[in-house]
Amino acid sequence: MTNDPHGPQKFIWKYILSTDHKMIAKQYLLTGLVMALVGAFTAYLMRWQLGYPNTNAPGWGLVTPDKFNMLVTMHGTIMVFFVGMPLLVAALSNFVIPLQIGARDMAFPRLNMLSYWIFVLSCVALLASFFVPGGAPAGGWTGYPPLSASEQYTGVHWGMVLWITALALEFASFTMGGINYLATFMCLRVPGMTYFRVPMATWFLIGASLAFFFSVGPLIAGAVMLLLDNVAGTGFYIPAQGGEPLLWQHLFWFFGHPEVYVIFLPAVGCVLEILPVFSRKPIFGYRAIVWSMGAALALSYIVWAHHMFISGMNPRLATPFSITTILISVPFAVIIFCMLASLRQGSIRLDTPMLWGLGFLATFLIGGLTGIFLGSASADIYLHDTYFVVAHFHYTFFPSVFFGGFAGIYFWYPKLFGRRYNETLGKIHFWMTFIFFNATFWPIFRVGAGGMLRRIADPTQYRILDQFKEMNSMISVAAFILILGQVPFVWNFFWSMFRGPAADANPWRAGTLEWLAPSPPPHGNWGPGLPTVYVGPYEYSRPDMADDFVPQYRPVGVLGGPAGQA
Amino acid sequence: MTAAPADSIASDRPAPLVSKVGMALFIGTEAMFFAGLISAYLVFRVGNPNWPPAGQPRLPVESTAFNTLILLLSAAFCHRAVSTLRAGLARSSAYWLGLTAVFGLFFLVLQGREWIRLVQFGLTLTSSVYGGLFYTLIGVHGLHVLAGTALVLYVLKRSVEGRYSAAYPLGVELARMYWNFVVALWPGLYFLVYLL
Amino acid sequence: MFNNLPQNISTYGADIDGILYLIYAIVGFFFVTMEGYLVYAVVRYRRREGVRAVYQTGETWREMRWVVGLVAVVVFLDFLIDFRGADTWAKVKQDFPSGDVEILVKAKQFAWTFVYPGADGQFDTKDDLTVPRILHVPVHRKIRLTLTSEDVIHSFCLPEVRLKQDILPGRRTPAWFEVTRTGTFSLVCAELCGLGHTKMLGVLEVHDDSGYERWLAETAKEMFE
Amino acid sequence: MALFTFVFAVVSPAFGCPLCFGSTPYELGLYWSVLFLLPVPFVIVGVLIAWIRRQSDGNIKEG
Repeated sequence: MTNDPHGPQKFIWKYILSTDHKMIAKQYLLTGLVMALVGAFTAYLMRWQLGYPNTNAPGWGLVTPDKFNMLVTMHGTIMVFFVGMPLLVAALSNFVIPLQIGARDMAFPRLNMLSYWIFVLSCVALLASFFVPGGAPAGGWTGYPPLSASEQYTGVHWGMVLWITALALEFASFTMGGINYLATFMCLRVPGMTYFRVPMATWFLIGASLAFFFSVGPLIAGAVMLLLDNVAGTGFYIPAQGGEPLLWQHLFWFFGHPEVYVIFLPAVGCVLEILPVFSRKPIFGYRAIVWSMGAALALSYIVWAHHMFISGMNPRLATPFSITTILISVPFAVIIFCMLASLRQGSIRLDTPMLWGLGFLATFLIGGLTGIFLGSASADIYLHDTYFVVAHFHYTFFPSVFFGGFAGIYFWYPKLFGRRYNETLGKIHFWMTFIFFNATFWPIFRVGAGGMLRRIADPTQYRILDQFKEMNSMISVAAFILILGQVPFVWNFFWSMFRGPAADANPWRAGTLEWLAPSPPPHGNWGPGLPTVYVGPYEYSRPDMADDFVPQYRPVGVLGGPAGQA
Repeated sequence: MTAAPADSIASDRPAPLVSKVGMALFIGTEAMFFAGLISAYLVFRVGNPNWPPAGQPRLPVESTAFNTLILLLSAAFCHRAVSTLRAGLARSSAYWLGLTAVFGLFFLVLQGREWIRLVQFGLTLTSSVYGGLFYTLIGVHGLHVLAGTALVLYVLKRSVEGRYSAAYPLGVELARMYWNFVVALWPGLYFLVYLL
Repeated sequence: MFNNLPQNISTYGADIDGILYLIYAIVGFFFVTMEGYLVYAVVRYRRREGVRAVYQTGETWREMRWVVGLVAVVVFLDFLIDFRGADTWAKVKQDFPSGDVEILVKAKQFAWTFVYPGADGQFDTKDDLTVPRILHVPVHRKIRLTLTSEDVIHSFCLPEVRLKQDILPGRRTPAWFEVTRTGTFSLVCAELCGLGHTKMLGVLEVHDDSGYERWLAETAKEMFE
Repeated sequence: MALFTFVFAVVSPAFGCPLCFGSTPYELGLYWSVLFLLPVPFVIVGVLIAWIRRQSDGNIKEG
């Protein structure tokens, strides 16, 4: 390493070019939260236009149709790739994986630092597209060509080029990250940390990296061709030049469905980590959950055409893809049943992380169940491209990124910063978010079922949507309050970082390894010697022990029970 | 695998297994990237009964076959570089590495010459999807050969500086992994693009 | 959730709505029971002094049996949905009946144009009728559409008919429907197609048989005189 | 592994079939492309796992 990790460090080495996985996690966390503000602002503008069509949005002005298309595109891109991925994949993986498996740092610390700075570069490239001539890309976050392949259709050239560049840089960054997480996981586990003693959060973060890893290649290939179409004048996607527009959808969704799991699995991992701690019970069906995750991953690679049911691909492909898609409900049913079973006969404490975890369970369930509508090809004939789809994926992404993400942030906050957050503010934040998230997106299901199409800039143009005028305004108001509801978090986050009461090493009395390290963990995490693991991660309330939990690092002789035998 | 290095922070040399796993994972994503490109190629190749399209030149099958041979030879040299190093012959290892790089560069030069001729015959990036695919797919592979050659040259430099030994052949081994991947791709691409 | 679907005016609309209601019933059952159990568990098993959680790992088949049972139910319902859905899908998108009326739909950035073959029943002849924006069709007749696009991907969507089909440029995409009721209905573009996407609206005008013939004759007269 | 086998046993025939329906070369192109891309991730993951196992053979202690 270039700098002495244990001596006093200069500002630049400590905060900017740090190779410490915990500092990089914090960098990702902050960057993701800042991007979330940008994403929230775009949501505000869109909701204003939909709730109060053709009036000036305070703080911006009139949202014209061209601006609306740009906002639609940027909102999707930012929220999925620049908020969800850094918060859930990068920040959590960086922080949690080494600590939970007992490593001192990532396998490749300098690559890790490089990965973060490439990510920053890609954020800059994406945001820059707002300011170049022609404006931001306006082809939807899915960027379907030919609309996105040529300037003549949208009037956007540089914005599009920057969009592709930003995505390419981001994927390069996350590929480096993914190599790090997977290699760390495979090679740096402490003695005793067998595969079936690995805590859930780490398993699911690794699952997310796997999902990302083997799906991103085809999208990069597609992006290279899209970039060439835009800058070099090739015609891969332009039928007039012999191209094939479906090719992009094919490559994009090949990545697109695993990408959903890239964002969703870490959230499930956090919640699975939190449930046993706050119900003082072992997680129910550890192995079943791990295998289900594997099955879901495998299935995620063979369902992508469900995004293309009515895209004009041969209709005979629809039924097999419909079957595989709906089959995905099976592994997730197992996981959710196991989560519910973990609560049964527990001793539940509703601290803030637990609230977020349960909130995730309650809301994500809706997202998962409504997915069955869209997995069915024939229901999709009507529902495709309506607000029903919008509501569905917000019910999957929002619980994942924000409920799951906040659960993780509150849960590990003492470990991240060495201080306690304010419990009351945390609960206010939760209830504001939970109530107004549902108030925002539940009506959107109804609006979608009523026939409102996504990505339309002005619902007053449509006769069938006249009945939804008030409902659209109500949704907008709920969305604005939802955004305002994040203020307690921002305050809590920064105030507690400096002024919160000091946290001890294991405030939640949890059994996994990260709670052995001091809060916050020093560079190198463990002091002179590495810990050794003796038992599974969730040994709570064992009847043969007086204490209500057995940490993984406590040698207790031979313990019975399947988790102990692994 | 459970035997973690005692302290990865204090160690200046990356642990061999971790680095190889990292390289293997990287090659995995690269393979998916090429799978995506090949998938795109298949859409057009299978989708068009007339291939190459009318008015577009045929590809130089024979000279590229020769070039394939060159690339395969370079992979064999690369293997020699590792096996001699493992046998403790660091100098001869450097010699084989040099030969690998030279053959890699030779492959690139020959490819470039063919490209110039093809452009003269009217096959350009924008002349048809055929041209676009050809230059994208083969060009991307060419970039990988270039990167591989750069990696081999870098390892060669370090080898000459005496940084590798039978006990620590990691850098050369990593270079070989990557070079093997790049070379192994080529016959597949050659078959798909030139012969099929 | 589905009590404000637009009115259904097509022969296969009821099938699609049937699938929606079927899934709604299944999903609704799971929603109520699972959310109900979640709330119940959180209330029932709140932390109380002196009560210890039960140690249960769920690693044995005995403990897992109810999960396995529920999953079997899920698999059964999945395939129920798949098979019901496959029939409807085949009806709407795969098995095209021979049409009583053939219409060519041309989409381009931000307008719909409809071409009727005219008296000779052939396209690309002199008596083709080209009509902007309004799609006129007779009621109770099988309408066979050929969808084409000049520039980008559009999506031909008739919400009341429950028909939606993306249109790929450079390709002729088939679609069909049969309407059961006369009147004026919506025709929209469902795929983001650029600046004027929102205003890419058309009208579906359903006539009775005599009204349709009359309209055809009048339009032909206007066009060729 | 059992699951992979299951998935392929059940699903692959379903995918194989559309091939015989694809009438125009245009449609065939996309089919082959889809068909090609379907197994690739599994093959790569399989190869990687096999490779890592071989690299670290004696070192693996868990099953």
